[in-house]
Amino acid sequence: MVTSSSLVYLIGLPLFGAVFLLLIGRKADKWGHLLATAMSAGSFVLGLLHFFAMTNRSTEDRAITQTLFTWIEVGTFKVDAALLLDQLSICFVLLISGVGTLIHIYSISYMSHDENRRRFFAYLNLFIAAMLLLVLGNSYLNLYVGWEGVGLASYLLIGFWNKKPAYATASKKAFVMNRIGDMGLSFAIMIAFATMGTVSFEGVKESVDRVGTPALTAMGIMLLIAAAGKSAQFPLQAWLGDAMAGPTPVSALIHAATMVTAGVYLIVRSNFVFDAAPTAQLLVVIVGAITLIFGAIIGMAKDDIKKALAASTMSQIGYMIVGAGLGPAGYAFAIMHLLAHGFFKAGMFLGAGSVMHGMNDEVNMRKYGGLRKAMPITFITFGLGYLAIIGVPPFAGFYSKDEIIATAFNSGGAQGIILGSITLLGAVITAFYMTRVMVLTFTSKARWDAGVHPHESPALMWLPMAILAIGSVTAGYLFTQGEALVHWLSPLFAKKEEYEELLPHSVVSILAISAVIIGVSIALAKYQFRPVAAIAPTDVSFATRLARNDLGQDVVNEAIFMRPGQGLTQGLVVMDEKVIDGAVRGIGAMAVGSGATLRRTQSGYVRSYAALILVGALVLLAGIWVVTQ
Amino acid sequence: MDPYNYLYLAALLFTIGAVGVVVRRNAIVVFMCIELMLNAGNLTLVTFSRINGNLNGQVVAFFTMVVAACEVVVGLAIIVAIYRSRRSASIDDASLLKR
Amino acid sequence: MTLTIIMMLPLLGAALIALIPSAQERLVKQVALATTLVVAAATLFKAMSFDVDNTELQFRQSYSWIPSFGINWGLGVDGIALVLILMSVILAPLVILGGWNESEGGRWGVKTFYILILVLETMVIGVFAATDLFLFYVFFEAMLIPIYFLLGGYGSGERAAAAVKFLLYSLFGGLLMLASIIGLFVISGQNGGVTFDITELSELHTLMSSTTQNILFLGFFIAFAIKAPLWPFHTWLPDAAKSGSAGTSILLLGILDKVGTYGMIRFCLSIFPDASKTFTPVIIVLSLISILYGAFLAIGAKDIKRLIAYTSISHFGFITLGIFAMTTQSQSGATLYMFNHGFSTAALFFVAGWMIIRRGSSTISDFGGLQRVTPIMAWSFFIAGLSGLALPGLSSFVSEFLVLVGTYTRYPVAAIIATFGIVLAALYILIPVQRALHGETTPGNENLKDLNLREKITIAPVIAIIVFLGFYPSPLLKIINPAAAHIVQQQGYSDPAPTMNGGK
Amino acid sequence: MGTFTSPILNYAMLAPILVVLAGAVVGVLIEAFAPRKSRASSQLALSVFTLVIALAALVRTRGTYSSKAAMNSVTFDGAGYLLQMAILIIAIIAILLLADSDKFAAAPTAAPGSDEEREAQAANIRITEVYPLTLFAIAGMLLFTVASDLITLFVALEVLSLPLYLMAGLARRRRLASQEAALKYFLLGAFASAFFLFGVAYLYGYSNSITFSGIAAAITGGTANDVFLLVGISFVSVGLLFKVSAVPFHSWSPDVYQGSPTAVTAFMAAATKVAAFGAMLRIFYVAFAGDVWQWRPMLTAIALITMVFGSLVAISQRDVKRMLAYSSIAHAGFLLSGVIALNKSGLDATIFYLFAYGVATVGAFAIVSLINDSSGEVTDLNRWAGLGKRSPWIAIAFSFLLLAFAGIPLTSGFVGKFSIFSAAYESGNTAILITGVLSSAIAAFFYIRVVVLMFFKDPVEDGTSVVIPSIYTRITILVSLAITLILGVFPAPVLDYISQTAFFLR
Repeated sequence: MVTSSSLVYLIGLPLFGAVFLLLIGRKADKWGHLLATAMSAGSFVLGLLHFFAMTNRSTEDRAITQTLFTWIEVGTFKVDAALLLDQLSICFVLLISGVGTLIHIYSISYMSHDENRRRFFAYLNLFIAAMLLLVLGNSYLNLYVGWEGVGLASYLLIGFWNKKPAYATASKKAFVMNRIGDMGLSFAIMIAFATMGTVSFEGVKESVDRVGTPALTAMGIMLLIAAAGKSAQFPLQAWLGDAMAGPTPVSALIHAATMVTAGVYLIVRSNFVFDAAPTAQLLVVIVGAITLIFGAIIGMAKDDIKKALAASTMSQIGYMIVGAGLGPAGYAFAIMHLLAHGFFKAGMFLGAGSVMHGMNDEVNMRKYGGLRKAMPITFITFGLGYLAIIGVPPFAGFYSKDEIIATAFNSGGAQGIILGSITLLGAVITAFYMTRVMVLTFTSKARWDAGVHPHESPALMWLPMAILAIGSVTAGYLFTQGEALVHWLSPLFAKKEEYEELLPHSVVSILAISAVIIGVSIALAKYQFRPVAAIAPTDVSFATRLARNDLGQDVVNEAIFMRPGQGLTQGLVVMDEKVIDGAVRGIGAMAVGSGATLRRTQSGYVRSYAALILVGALVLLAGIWVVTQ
Repeated sequence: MDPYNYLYLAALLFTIGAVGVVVRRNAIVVFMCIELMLNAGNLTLVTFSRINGNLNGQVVAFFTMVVAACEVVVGLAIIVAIYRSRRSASIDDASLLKR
Repeated sequence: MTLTIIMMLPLLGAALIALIPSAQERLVKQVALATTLVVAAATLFKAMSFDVDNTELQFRQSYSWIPSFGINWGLGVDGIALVLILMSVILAPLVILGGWNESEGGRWGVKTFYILILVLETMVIGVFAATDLFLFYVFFEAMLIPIYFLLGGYGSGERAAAAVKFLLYSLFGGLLMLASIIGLFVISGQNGGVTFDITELSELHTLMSSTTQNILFLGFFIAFAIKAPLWPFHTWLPDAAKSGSAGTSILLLGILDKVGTYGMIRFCLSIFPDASKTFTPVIIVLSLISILYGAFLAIGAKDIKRLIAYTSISHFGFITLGIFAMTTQSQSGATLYMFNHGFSTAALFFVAGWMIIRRGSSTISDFGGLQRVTPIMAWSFFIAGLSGLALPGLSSFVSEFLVLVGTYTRYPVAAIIATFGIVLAALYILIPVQRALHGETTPGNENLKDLNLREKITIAPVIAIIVFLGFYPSPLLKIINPAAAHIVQQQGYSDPAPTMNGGK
Repeated sequence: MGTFTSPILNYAMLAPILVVLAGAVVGVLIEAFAPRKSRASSQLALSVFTLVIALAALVRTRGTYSSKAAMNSVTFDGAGYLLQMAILIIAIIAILLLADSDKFAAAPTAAPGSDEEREAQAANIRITEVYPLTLFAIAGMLLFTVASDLITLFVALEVLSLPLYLMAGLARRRRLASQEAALKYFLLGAFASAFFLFGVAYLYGYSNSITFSGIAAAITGGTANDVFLLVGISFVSVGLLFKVSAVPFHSWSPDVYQGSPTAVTAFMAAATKVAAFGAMLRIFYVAFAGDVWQWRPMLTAIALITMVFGSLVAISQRDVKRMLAYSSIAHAGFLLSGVIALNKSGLDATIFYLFAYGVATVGAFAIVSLINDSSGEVTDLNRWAGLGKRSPWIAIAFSFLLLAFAGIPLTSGFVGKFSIFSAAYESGNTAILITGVLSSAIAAFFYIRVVVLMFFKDPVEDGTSVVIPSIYTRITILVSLAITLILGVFPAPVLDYISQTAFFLR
């Protein structure tokens, strides 16, 4: 395999930026953000160079590696610190550094009033570095480092305004729930080492055919748990909503475009494991499907624009997971949807940010309305993203989602029909809630609070939005031109077995489009042509209320994990004090007590002493007598 | 007559002495009881000397008497001293030191 | 430069200090610092000439001490001992520097404090370097005295009580061990000449009945389990840590407790291989309990130093697990873990100590919003915490993962249970981080001072080591691996091969 | 009637004992004729001189062993040699404590608080009889360790006991307590020796001989009446166990230790233990060895009870002298395990332990005698609080000795414990090993309590102070510290010497 010596700089530049800015401190407040942006842009350019270099190489030796040093070597457990850039990772590299750079630029203006902007950019760089390591590591353990690295970055960024206790808690919640996922990843790695004696991707790929299905199934499930943790998939989805506590650019970059899609990357990267473990694969699909609907439903009820978008992210990733769960047929489409989503969702988040920027950080969409005129650019860019996500041809979302739905239908048998209809239903709901967002924010009547004077954001902010908008318009088309992306990625995956189509592609497309139309029209009917209450109505159906509290996900978690955990903790604290330490102290007290008691034998009277001696003598005599007999 | 009877007698005397030490309060009496025990010892020695048919036992008995005499000297000295300070020869009064 | 000489250097420094008039406290401190630095330098220099490929004990020295009992002044190190000695001598000067003013609050003034610390350093080196069981025991017990006075004399709060608790616990363990040592001594005497040389003792087990071996093993193990400390012998640790000064706590948790886990490797395993096998299940269960139990109590802890103590209990659970899982990965991992734990605990205690000095309280809820008031201190605490929760990229991750992966290959269930510890770790670190560093600045903290130069100089190398070893642990692993592997195969174990058919 | 042949005596070997006796007699003469003023100094000089001479005389006899020195009634062998040496060394450092003779009653015979006493004290009269008494006791001890027939044993026992009874009553302050101590010690001692004598009688009856070798022969012969033997062994043991204060024959020691003048207590606690255990070793190793299976179980039981009892009760003591008394009971238990071991290493270990423990004990009591207030010694532990602040060196010294008692490494106590327990285990006695270790753990508890008191409690201002030690006391303390340390760090020479030398002529 071709080796390279420049891969490390992809990670090195932003890493340097992060460390440097954190160490140097306030001195860099003036220009820190510029450096950070430069670093991110730098690795984007580097990524592009690598990309072109790669396209010029023949298919079989497109992947290149760089081995830096032996990281851990104990006995047969040998892990190099090595990077792997192949057709899959390059997509992510470009997405991460590209979108990342745009968001850096956006943030320069968005965070300009924050005294800690330098630190913010340092964190952003740290995230870029970690995320790149995640997608470039050539073994599960290297990936693990990036995996927790992005977790850390997201923790720092969610809690960036940790002065507010709720935000601090949100960041903690995110990290801990991610750790549960990480646990899954560790298990997967342990299984890999125990069964195959290696943890590198090629190593595992080569050995899968010699490993029994149970082990692979276990490993697959563990990987799925990991993915669920990172990508906010059911049942580990609860953190994503709260994660919106972070500054909006963070939500755009980490909790929409890149980090949350790491789970999809992990599954696609481990395609060889899942292909060999159908059960695990099925579970992947199921988890994806559940989350897809779950997120969508929540999305319908949220009035907080960021939370609504977060819910939609959850559901869109559901689509990707479903795609990834469909095996060789779906991997490419999962990635396609992922990239497309990267564009339009990031764009919409930035749009949301820009709206908040103009509305004094108001997030409640019921307080918006009629912003179409106030912020035309935001409206247009957001709108393009909107068209993309609901899947209106020829926007990006259409192609990718369409493909996934088709593959779902064609995945055969009952599963196919169920999956297909779920994905289709998802499409309907998506169309509905996104339209709702659109309407409430831009096209309905203004419901602003007094003293709010919405205005268009500065160029530094709308420029990135515009670029992303273009992306969301064109991406789908580009990817599908002659199945460009599919061909690009195909060498990594097993041949997809030919299946008889349940529905011809055209039919699926028609279904999808009609789904969109249904969703949109309901939403329009409900919000565009009827006045919207500025205060959320409370006399709503139980279902709505349920959806508003995220289908009770937190309630469940608290009931099942937090409270019992706290109870256990308190119990153990008491036990440690009373029982264990008590026992120790008890032994001491016993010794003292018995001493005090025996002490009484010392009465001070000669005669009692004499009696003692006499008795002693007799006992001694008797004792020896007994022994003798 | 069977010399063993003397052993029983001696044992009896010894027991009387021992019990006396335990039950009596007056220091002098207690002391006498101890002397009684010593003499029980002597008697035993002499008896065995008779049974075994050599003189060692009797020699020991002589030594014992001397020793007993010394004990009397020391003992009386102590008892008198304590009597002078406490105006009583009851050994139960002397119980400052305890526990 | 022999081990003996290195060992004696701190004593020399102590003697020097004794000669300095008590008035010149500055000078005393400087001499103490200089001494420890010299020792560290000397040890590092010595370590250069350590032959990593040789699994035998190296730098051996042996002089007859009490011939009639076959007792020698026997010193020597293998990779494991060397690493632990390095840890100790590197931490010592940092402790002195970090706790520059700790000695003032004490009962007996500055001189005594540093004399005690230096004496302790000698004994620590001795206890890790001893190749003679009796010599080891002598250091093992004698070590208690200086740390006892450090705890009781220079701590805070219920220091005297805590010190006594610690001492009694340890003495009890020590005496149990003494009983076993006597047993070994007699048995060795009955089989061709009394000896205390561990290499000779390690051949003795063939002559022991399994019952004898089990009983003697327990004597040793309980002593070490108390030192380490392993659940349920741990209750002395939180009290000691709470009332000890930061420096003392580092010496205690960071260095002295390692004697327990080190003893398990050096003595329990090598002298009683069969008994070790017999008890492995029990011990593994105990370590698992320690891991989770310590974690939960850390989560529930209100006092920052108690919290650190409980996290250590959890970590010692990992170490013990690694030791008895008996794979090269877990074994090396355990030793590396000891080293890393030394530094991450040191970092935590340093910062915690500075926080406490500034705030005058060790209750977590008294802090808050420090990140804005004292950013550098907050960051140091945060990084120390991250290494406490074994974040990949920091040293403790490598060791923890080695332990887990090594354990998994032999005892999957145990490894799985242990892994839950990493979630709890996230909680017990992030909860105090949130309470102390985030949120509103609680009243009374508004004008705390950030770290001064001395404190920065102290914490910097610690964090540097933590990060460096996180990315490049090989230098240490090179030293540890041969020794660890040697122990594993000495126990008659070999790593489980990959289970796939035709596994490589 | 056989003709009387005068006994042949080997004076060279008897010299140590004779020298000490002679010194004692001279001392009495001094009391009788020398003027009051010069007595104190001359008595001290005389005693020390005597003891040194005796030691020299003893050393001269090294290597020459015989049981014929006085017609089989005493046996000079390696063990005896070592024990006598131990006694003499301990005696020398202990007798220096007597020099601070303002610790002793001006007129012991006078009633406390009587005019007579007041005058005597006003005249600053110092009684010096204590020196000859001590010398007599020492002579008795020396004899006790080498006596190899029952008469000599009994006589020696009395010779060493009677002076001690008197010395116990000589305290200058707290006279009543002191006299009470004397009375108790005397009555119980006499009581015990009555048992002893009775036992002697039965041993004679059993074996038709009064020499140890004769008894041993009779036991190995095994024809005679076992009942006699059994009564004999048990009652003789009672007498000896009383002297070593093993439970349940211990009850005198706390009271006597507390009541007696501290200097006397030091001497008594250290030297008497050596002598009594010396005799015990000899009689059990030489005379009763053949019968071990009969007496070992009971003695083991006593040893175990003694260890545990001593340690437990010591915990709850408030008076330092009583605490040391109970700790000495516990140590008696440890020492017993050496006797029971009945093997060479047991013998060596016991002798080493005796010496180490004796020396440390003298040192400890010497330090106790330094803690004073206006009304004399302060033995209430609570008033020792904060000693570490007031006079660190004394506190450190005392702690060091306590650590030695507790058996912490690098002190003589540790080597002693190690060797004696290993001897016990070697003789297959696991119970002793385990119980011993556990009771050491308990013991550590109260030794440490004192350390805590001295170092971690703040001083109470109640006039408790440390008197500047006289040169003599200082020597005593330093010597005992030095020996305790040396035996802890470099025990090898002593251990080797003992193991080469110690044996019993049978």
